[in-house]
Amino acid sequence: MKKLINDPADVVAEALKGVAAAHPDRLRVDHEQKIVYRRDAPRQGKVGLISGGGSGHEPMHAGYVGLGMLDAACCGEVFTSPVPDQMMAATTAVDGGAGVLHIVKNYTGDVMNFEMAAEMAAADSGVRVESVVTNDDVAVTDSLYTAGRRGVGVTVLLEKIVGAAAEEGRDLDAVLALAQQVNDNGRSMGMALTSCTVPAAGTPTFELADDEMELGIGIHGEPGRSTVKLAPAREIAQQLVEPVLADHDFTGAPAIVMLNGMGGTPLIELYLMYGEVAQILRKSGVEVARCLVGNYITSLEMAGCSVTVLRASDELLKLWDAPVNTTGLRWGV
Amino acid sequence: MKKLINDPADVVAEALKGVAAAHPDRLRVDHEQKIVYRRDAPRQGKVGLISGGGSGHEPMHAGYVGLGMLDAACCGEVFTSPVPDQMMAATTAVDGGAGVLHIVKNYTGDVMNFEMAAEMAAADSGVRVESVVTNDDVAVTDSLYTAGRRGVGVTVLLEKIVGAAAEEGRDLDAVLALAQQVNDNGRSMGMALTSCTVPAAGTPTFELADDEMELGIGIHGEPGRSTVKLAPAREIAQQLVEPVLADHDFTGAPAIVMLNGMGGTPLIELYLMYGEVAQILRKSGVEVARCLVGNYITSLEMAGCSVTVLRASDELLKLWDAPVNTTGLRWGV
Amino acid sequence: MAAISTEQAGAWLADYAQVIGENAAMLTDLDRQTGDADHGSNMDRGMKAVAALDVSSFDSPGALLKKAGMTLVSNVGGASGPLYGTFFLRFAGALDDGPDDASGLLGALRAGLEGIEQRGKAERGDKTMIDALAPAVEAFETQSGAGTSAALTAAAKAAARGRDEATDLIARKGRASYLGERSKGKQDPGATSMTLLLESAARTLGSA
Amino acid sequence: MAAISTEQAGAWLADYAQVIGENAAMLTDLDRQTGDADHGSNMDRGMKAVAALDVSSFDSPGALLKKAGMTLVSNVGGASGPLYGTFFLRFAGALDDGPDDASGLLGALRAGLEGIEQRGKAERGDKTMIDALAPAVEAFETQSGAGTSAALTAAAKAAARGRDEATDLIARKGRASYLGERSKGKQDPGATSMTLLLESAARTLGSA
Ligand SMILES: Nc1ncnc2c1ncn2[C@@H]1O[C@H](COP(=O)(O)OP(=O)(O)O)[C@@H](O)[C@H]1O
Ligand SMILES: Nc1ncnc2c1ncn2[C@@H]1O[C@H](COP(=O)(O)OP(=O)(O)O)[C@@H](O)[C@H]1O
Ligand SMILES: [Mg+2]
Ligand SMILES: [Mg+2]
Ligand SMILES: [Mg+2]
Ligand SMILES: [Mg+2]
Repeated sequence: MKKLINDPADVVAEALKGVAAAHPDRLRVDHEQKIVYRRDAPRQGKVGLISGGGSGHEPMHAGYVGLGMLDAACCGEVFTSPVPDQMMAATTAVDGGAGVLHIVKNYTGDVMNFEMAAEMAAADSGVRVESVVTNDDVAVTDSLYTAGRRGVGVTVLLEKIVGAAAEEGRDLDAVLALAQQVNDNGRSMGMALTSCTVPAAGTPTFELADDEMELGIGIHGEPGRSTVKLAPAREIAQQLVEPVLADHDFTGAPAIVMLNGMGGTPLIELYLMYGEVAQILRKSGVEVARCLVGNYITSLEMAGCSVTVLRASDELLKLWDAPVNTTGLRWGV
Repeated sequence: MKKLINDPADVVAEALKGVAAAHPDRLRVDHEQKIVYRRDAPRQGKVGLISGGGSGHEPMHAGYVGLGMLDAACCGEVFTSPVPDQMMAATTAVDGGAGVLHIVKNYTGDVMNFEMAAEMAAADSGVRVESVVTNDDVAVTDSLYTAGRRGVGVTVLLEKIVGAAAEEGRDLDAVLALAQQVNDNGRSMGMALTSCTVPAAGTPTFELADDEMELGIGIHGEPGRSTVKLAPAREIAQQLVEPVLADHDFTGAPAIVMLNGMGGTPLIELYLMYGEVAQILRKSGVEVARCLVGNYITSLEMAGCSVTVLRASDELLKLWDAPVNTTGLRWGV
Repeated sequence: MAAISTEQAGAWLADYAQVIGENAAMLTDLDRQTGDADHGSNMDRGMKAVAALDVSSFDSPGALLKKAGMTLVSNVGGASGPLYGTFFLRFAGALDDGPDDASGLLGALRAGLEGIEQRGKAERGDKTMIDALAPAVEAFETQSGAGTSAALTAAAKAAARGRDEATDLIARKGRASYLGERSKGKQDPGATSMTLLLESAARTLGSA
Repeated sequence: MAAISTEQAGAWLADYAQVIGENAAMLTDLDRQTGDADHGSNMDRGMKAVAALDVSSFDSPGALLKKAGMTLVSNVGGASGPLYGTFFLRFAGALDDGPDDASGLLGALRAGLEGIEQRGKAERGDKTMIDALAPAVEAFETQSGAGTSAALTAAAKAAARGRDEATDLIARKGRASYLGERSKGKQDPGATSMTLLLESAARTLGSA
């Protein structure tokens, strides 16, 4: 295992030291609880937005804390959901009197830990908490006999859009409804060329031959739906976009598209892939109104990518374009 | 070789298709010549800024084209400097009557190709061209018996700062002098945990054992000064920062620091490294006024990082903070 | 008086913490094959925190085990944190409220199982830790007439059997469920750590 | 009339393009060891473009070789683009202006060498393509009394010797210079492609 780390047990804590050192102007870090706060949280009257999850997906979520996006991110160990104490503390800290929305990715661990936190918050602090669970991963086709679709790329788009709505002063019900709308209208599919190595484990999570790739992965280095033959970018784009388009109607509305890298794939390849994806979308009658190309929701150093498509609307585009000032996404300010 | 590509010969051309598809609002791409232009170039009365180099260093340079930074980037093949025809065409296209500055990284190929372009531009078009050659890499200690120090991280900071000055309307002499000042006051040092694979070559450029790392690398996947034992992040930070601080006085002035990833190292490790670097700088009396942590000047999928420190001033910080709207750096707009 | 003493509960936790430490790499490796390679480090982080509790400061086994459950919830994260945490919280409540014989322990085990089922919404056959715990509770019940020691030994054996039988199943809950058919033939990490818990109980609570 | 015909110049370029195609992987592999793994693909891209020129449309060997030089400059990039480009540009100028015997070819070769030296600011012993070309020009001069064919054969042999002798040197120019001591013992890619160029000349320009 070759990583820029000290002790594998300290990776998250030490990375947060770096985050605090790099962004004192925008962020405040609770090192004890491993929570990254927007410097000026809580904002009176604004719905508080918190998210969190295992670490190793950077810039998500800590990179999305700031004006126009999250108020706090709870950082778990690598690929391990945070604990309810963190969500409790963050909930209390960011509540500005308008309640708090928990943005949860649909993984058993995340859902259970956030659930416990919401139960405890309701009992202890009296803060009104609502939750949205993202589940946009079309690779999971069977949701009856599985833990259900995973929350992946749409989480990023949702945090941006819902963040803008909260910043605008919308109330918790409106923010929750919007979050649901975004989740319902977004789909993703991912693939990996290589596995990744969890620092504490020390060896790659799965093995792939030189001529194989993994299709339908999540974001935890877990193996995907199937191991298939390595293919040219053009075919990979097809294999990612087709199941996305088959699962939801993206025509007749502007779309927001994200071509996301899994952490170890260089930008030149991501742009090449975006070119292929854009061409397929064009041919399929999907009108791309906004796009992101880069590493936004990753699996440590995994090589690979995912495609997310969100059926938007003029309102969603307006919220998308609203100012955002986080370390991972920034514009308009 | 596992990459998200089609034919290795088409990587740059196809990546540029993706760039064009992703950013039609901000960029214009000449696919024939492989030049990425700022959408609204040429700007009358503004000094034109062009840079370029081999591809594989993304977001550099195409990711730095836009308001407040470059007017054009000439994209060579992977790790191969662009050809004079490209710089000629870009020079003519971005000249707004105030002359053009070529920002060149000190590599034999880049220097010679840009030199030929400047000679041709002077002869053919009458556009006044000046050049700055960046050479901030302290890993190259001997400049008499080598091709001289390589241009690495400072190039990014220079493009931002000089871009702001050009945007402000400063004339070519002033912009050139500023570029020299930035180059003279910046130093970098890099390391690699893994090599990278040039698509057309198909195999990794160098080999490293599991317990080795390469110290003093450039940005072309070329082996560095020495192969040394793999070390914890804390020691690596020391090995990078010490030669930088030994080469220039960074005390008594605000510093701009970049902790740059080589392309294959995830953000969590880069932040961890930044934490270590920040601590050493603090102990050494260097006051960090601004910083960047992320992938800014890369070597394809190489794992590793580099540290760049620039001795700034209030004026440089003001230019640093000025609005920039590129796909790789954006703030204030 | 509960079915076990505070000291016994303390011995159980200490023993389990040690066993988890010894088996962390193995558990993580199982999780590497069907999950995300963290089950061993998750459990180890949690049980190390539990092992640091001062047993002498608790005045009932339930109080100690409740604190252990809360400690797991607060330190583990992932799926196993809420699940093992809930197990101990419910176990603790039932234990202090229950009779001081084997049936008290049975009630506690059953409460723990129900807690996991409610929290995780999984059932037997989904290829989770339940596939070790549920048969263990049944076996304990069947053998509880023969005394706590015999019942716990039977429970541990049943857990191991359940864990092994689950290996052939297709996972329907948790991260392994994303693998579908590919999860078949892989041993479930949670069923494995649960078996270790029952084996540890058999070693430490047997004289109850 | 120049020292060689336009057809001969065309044959030289065609032969070199083919040889480069055959040796591109080898050249890139050498560059992998001391540089950035692109010398073979650089030269191949350039010579493929050169091979596409219509020889019959040029009315002097110098015109053809000048266009070849410009084509290399416009298509290769890196260090080798300007260097080989300059070589052919200068070679072409001297050839058309020079006498029609071996001394005309010598003058062209020397002009090419000087062009590379000026453009790259390197000298013999820096472990570059110059270490193959400079001894080749010398050998050609020594043998030029024996006729073009013998002189070219001697030049090609001297180039190969120079290339091999340079292997033991420490690079002082180009990318390999960053390796310092570590460049010792590695064969220089540019000296290798330059040797191929002179061997190709011996094959195709010999009857001049
Ligand atoms: N819904 C569930 N109900 C019961 N047990 C579950 C459930 N989901 C997962 N598990 C158990 O949790 C184990 C994985 O735990 P762990 O690896 O620590 O968490 P995570 O999956 O979040 O990384 C699985 O092996 C399985 O036994
Ligand atoms: N300054 C120089 N003068 C002469 N030849 C040089 C010089 N620098 C490099 N070379 C030659 O160029 C070769 C490398 O060419 P190439 O790999 O195509 O370019 P790059 O180094 O830009 O990737 C070297 O092997 C060497 O022979
Ligand atoms: Mg996990
Ligand atoms: Mg090169
Ligand atoms: Mg796990
Ligand atoms: Mg090269």
